[in-house]
Amino acid sequence: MEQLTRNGVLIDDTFAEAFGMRATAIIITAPTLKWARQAAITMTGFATSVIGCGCEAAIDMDLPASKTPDGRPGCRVMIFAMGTDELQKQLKNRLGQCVLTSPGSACFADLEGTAPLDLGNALRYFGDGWQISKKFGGRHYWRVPVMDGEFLCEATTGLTKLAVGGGNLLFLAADSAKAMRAAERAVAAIEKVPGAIMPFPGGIVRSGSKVGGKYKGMMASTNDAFAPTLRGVVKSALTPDINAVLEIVIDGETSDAVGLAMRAGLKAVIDLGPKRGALRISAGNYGGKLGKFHYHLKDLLP
Amino acid sequence: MLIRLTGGEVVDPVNGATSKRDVWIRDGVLADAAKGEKPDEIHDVSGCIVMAGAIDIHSHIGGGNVNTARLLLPEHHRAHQPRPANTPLSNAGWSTFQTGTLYAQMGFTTVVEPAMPPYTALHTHLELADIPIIDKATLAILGNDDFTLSLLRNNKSTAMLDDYIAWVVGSTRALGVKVINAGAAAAFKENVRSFSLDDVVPEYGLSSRKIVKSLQASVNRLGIPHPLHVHANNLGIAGSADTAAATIAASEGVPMHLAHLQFYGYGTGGKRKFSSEAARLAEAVNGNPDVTIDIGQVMFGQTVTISSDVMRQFSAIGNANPKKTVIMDGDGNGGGGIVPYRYKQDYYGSLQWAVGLELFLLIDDPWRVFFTTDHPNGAPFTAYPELFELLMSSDARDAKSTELNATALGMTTLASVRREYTLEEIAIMTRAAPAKLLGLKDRGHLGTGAIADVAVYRKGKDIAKMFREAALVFKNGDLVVKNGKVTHYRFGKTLRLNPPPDKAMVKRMQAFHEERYGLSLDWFTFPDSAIHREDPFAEVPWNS
Amino acid sequence: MKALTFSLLAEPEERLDLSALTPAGLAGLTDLDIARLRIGSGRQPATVGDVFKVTGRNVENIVIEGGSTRIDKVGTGLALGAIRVTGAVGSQAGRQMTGGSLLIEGSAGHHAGSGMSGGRLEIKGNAGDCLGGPLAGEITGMEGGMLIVRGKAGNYAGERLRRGIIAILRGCGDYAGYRMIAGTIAVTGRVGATPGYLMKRGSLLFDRRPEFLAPTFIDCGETDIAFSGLFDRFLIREKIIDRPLLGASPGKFGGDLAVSGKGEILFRRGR
Amino acid sequence: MSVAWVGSQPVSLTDAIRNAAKLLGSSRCPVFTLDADVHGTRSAIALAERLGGAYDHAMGEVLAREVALFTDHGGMFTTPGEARRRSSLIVIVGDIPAAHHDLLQAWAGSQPDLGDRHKRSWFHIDGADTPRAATFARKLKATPLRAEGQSLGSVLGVLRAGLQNRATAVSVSNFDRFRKALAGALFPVFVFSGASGEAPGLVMLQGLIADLNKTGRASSVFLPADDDAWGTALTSLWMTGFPPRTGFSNSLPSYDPGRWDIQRMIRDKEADLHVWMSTRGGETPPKGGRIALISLSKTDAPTPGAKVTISVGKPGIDHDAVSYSSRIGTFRAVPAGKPSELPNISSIINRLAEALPGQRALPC
Repeated sequence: MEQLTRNGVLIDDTFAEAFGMRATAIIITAPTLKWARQAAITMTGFATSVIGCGCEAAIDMDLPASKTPDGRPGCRVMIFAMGTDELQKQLKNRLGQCVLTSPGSACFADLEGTAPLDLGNALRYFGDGWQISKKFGGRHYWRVPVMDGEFLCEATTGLTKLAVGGGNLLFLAADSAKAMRAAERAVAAIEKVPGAIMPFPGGIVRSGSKVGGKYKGMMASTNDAFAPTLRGVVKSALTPDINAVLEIVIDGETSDAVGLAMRAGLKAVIDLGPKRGALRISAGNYGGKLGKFHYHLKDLLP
Repeated sequence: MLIRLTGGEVVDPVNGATSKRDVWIRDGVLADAAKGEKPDEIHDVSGCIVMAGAIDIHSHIGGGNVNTARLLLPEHHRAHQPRPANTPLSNAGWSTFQTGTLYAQMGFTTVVEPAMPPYTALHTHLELADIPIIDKATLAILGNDDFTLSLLRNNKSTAMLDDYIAWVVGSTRALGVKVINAGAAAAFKENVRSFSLDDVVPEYGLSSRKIVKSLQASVNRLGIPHPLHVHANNLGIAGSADTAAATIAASEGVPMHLAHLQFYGYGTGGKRKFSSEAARLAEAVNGNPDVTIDIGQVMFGQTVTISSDVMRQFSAIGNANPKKTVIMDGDGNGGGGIVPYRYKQDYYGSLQWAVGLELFLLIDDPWRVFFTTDHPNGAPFTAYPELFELLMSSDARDAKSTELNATALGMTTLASVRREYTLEEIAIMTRAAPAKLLGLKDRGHLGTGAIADVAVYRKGKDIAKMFREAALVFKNGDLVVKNGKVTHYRFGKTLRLNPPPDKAMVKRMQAFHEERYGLSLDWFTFPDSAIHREDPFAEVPWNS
Repeated sequence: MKALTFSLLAEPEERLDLSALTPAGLAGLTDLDIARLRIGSGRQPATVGDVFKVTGRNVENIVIEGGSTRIDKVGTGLALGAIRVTGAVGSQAGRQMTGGSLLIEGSAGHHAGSGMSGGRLEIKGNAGDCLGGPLAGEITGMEGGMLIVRGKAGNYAGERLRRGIIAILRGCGDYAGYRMIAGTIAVTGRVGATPGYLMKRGSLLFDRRPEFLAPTFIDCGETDIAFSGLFDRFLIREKIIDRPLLGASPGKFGGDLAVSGKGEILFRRGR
Repeated sequence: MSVAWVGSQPVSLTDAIRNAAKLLGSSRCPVFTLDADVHGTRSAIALAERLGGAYDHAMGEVLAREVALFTDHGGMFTTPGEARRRSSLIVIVGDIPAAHHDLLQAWAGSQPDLGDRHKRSWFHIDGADTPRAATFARKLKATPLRAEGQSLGSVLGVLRAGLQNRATAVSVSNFDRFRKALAGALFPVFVFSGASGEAPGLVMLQGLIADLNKTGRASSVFLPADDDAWGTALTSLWMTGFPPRTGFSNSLPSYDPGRWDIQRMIRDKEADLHVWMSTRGGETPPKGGRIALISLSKTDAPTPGAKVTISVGKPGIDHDAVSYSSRIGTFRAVPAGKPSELPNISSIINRLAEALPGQRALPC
């Protein structure tokens, strides 16, 4: 594989391969950012991969009080799934179990979209007849009485079919501490990109996978080519100086958001340099046969 | 005054086959051809149908409940379109003035208000007297009043019941007697919520059947020409066909008229437990020659239901559209309910529409089935022209059916019935038969000596248009309508029976009212002069 | 294109029905047609030409110059475009509007915005009774849109409101929100007696504790709710008010308990 | 004795008619204040129609409130006769006009003979705004239902909420007794009038009655604030389709209780001629607004300020009449109590119509 070098970091001339997804975005607010984030974190927990979680979700960004509909601090949350029905189901369940329940929370649509997804419409019946419908400014809200006041929730949010899931970067480093440092830099940079989320723990995934496995029923199994402990035992993608690899997976509201996120991540890790961070940066793909969206690292370099 | 209508096709089945002949009117009465005498007026009516003026036997055109409906619904006048311009007071939705005007324009010259509570007879007659052009008549309601029910409970003699009914008919200036959901209004006051033919009024221990049979027998004994006019129990309810069939069976060889049978044509079949039993009811009517019925056809759109059947109207409150109603627990036979309603072209509306038409078409004898929408309950009477078209054209029915709920129509026989009413049958159903039913020998036909109520319609392909705008209408020989517009206002009479009151009964009535209401009898009766018109009433003879 | 302008020549003798003077009603009419429109209703009914000088052409933008409490039904059924009246109007301004914008620079009579279902009606002066309410016999009030009164409103403001927003900035008379079904009425300033009487649902939002409340409204305390902030920001964004109406933790009364208790009166505390 | 005046000058009836017809013929917007029996009302409405005028009753303010209960809401009603015979529990709502006190006292002196036949018991719903009501209610030994400082409408609301077991901010005296009495009566009847209280309270009352009818029975007796005004409303309804405060514009009747409020029209100078009827005697036309006045009034002197005054008889006294009577809840033929030569209003109006250009008779 041809390689480029930036600031001493090797960049594989490869591409990340990503897929079309369905997605939505909402704003969760609360009396404090802490509780807005808590609701958001709870709602987006267990949402790393559609394979096992039904959806992929994370906080897109925090919002100051001046930028939210109700003038309280909040954050923007994105949820991605492979189909509309699954997205609706996940949204409804997570909203009901994690946001409705969270102290002081309120919830608003934050995506125009091409079709509506139920938000408060699905939850209003919790009000047992005491729910209040409000329509103004072209929007429709439900107010559901709860023990600390009211759960205010917009009736619907928007669905986009232009979302993309599976953008990724692989950071190959001399040791696990350096891999972690590189990945954390990338996460911090990508968090600033609107419309892109990283659904894995802290934005980082260590169990990169390949499609299928030797055991029946396994849809995915360990990416042995990138597992340093198997170097030499299997056909490895790792050179001897690499002892740890971490991956960042990116879902974006649009393909551009994924590209921008990868660009930001690349730049952060290149700026960090090989001594403190990654020696090499790569990306995962399936040979370009499965995903419609290809992000070539060389096109995204600073 | 001698008038000659020349060149028209005369449809007068009572007096012979349809033929082209002249019709002569002399001084308000139909006359033989005047030979060698020059008429004062000649009207060339070639290309036209000439019929007697039409008679509507069941149309709520005046009285307390109708007026309450006006009060409840000042915004409601669009239901009673069309509103022709520049005629005295005739444009006011459904004022008395407009009622007379619109009826006359369709060639109707006699209309019966079928529900007059005896205690509000004066109000009813004040309104009827203000309806211009046409003749009117009204039926006195009995069967829910304490006096009748007490007589029956106490097994008083039939003669006493006869005297009472004769007194009511005479003092209220009625043309006959109607019973409305017999006993139910009384039972409803004691919180009974459903009432069928063999249910019992708590206060009196009397079944509805007993009340109906007693009144029917009395009306027959008294020689009141119009048989007891029965509004049966369970109106509008799924399964009411059973009640109607039982009521028909209860006629037992004595004449009985069943009002608005369409509203009882419902079974409990189908997914919605609401189906057509019209074919079965038509069979029952065909097999009981003493029974006459009118339909109460439903047509689509906004209307208001007006009924003295207070129990039924109370149960309909939830379906009110717009949502406002008046429910009146009146004195004995008075009261009722005003419930606005919009017939939609949905399952229920479509089924009701079809049930009415099935009854029209499956009852064989046009002498025993009468043309009504139970105005305004099934539709305002202004919908009559469209209804004529549906009866006379199976194509028109098919065309309308395509707009309606197919599931509902699929549960009826309507599509398979291809009968089309002929003009002769229309003339029987809307002229000759009503006159016979009401005992009005002087009208309903064009024979010499009949009063000159004549409707002339311009023949055309558009049947509805033909009946909506009569080319000419004469009332008692006065030309009142030309080209579908009233050109001359006059006032007709209210037709009544006038039995001599039994002196003992009058005394009894005086005592009853003083004791029970604390008021003398003259609070409840009135002299003819109270109507403030010259000769407001015309007497109709009893059967001997 | 200059706005189609109707300049009132003098105070009319009779009440005038201006319901025909809307973009839809005037589209395609010649100057002569317009001048001949009958707007009076008495024994000798006046025409447009008798009462107004007409200039301009743009029917999408209509101006009525000069006002009179005798000009009724301005902007009836307005669906698109704009109508502005530089003075006062009579009753039923904006009756059954579905869209567009109607601006009354003076005061309006009874039944302004009666039965409107969309669009924006703004009255800079005061409004009479039954703001947005049904006419006699009708059973639905305002069903949508936005109705703003910068002055006072009379009694029965928002009667049978079903949807939409009414904002009144200098107080209103008795029975505000009478028989409300849903929707929102926001009032700054003094509110008369028994607001919300017979209300089924809906919100009455006040900038102060109501003085004369029916006893079928129950004090529900003061609770932090996100809705107050959301709605305050909306009113400010729409330039209806310039500072928050309710603020955080508004007080709440629930009612009308005689009907269902599902309606609410929210009010700003501390005033 | 004079029966007609032009200004303050006695004239012949014919001269007065001619003068009045002239005023009517040239009026741009004549308005009619009605106060007559059915037949006087019929004629007056017919004349108003011919002249493109508008009409209201002399008691138009309270009549409009009563009419509004029906046009805007409806309700459940029964007749005085049925209440007397069937109701063992009568609830007086607010202030009942003195004209109806005899009727209620007659009920108090009788026993129901239908239904539960219990001895009649009485309650009285009282409001801070109906201070005169209590005195009469005490005569009937009615148990008061009231709450300190609360209006009738508020008390009605509290009762309605309480009967549905909902909380309220205040409580009403004797509520438990009331609830028990309702449960024990087969056909409780609430008696009210348009003068009982404000219009919303009447709607609340009907809501309360509707609630009671979900499982049991209850109804109301409507005793109009003024029987003649109610009779005029009923007559107007069949003649034009509308209750009063109706005007004729472009020859079509239109109903608008604001627009055709005659007193407002006079005040705002929209009307230019006022035809004022007063058959009760001893009344003066309402003050305010100075437009030409034709007075058709039971009087033996010219009406102050009237251009033409014609003396007419009082229906049911000077001549036979047909009037609404709340004793029976419908119209009643009333023979002249003290027949006199004074003409009835209907005949005067018909003469006015015939003296107008065109000289056509009225349809009634």
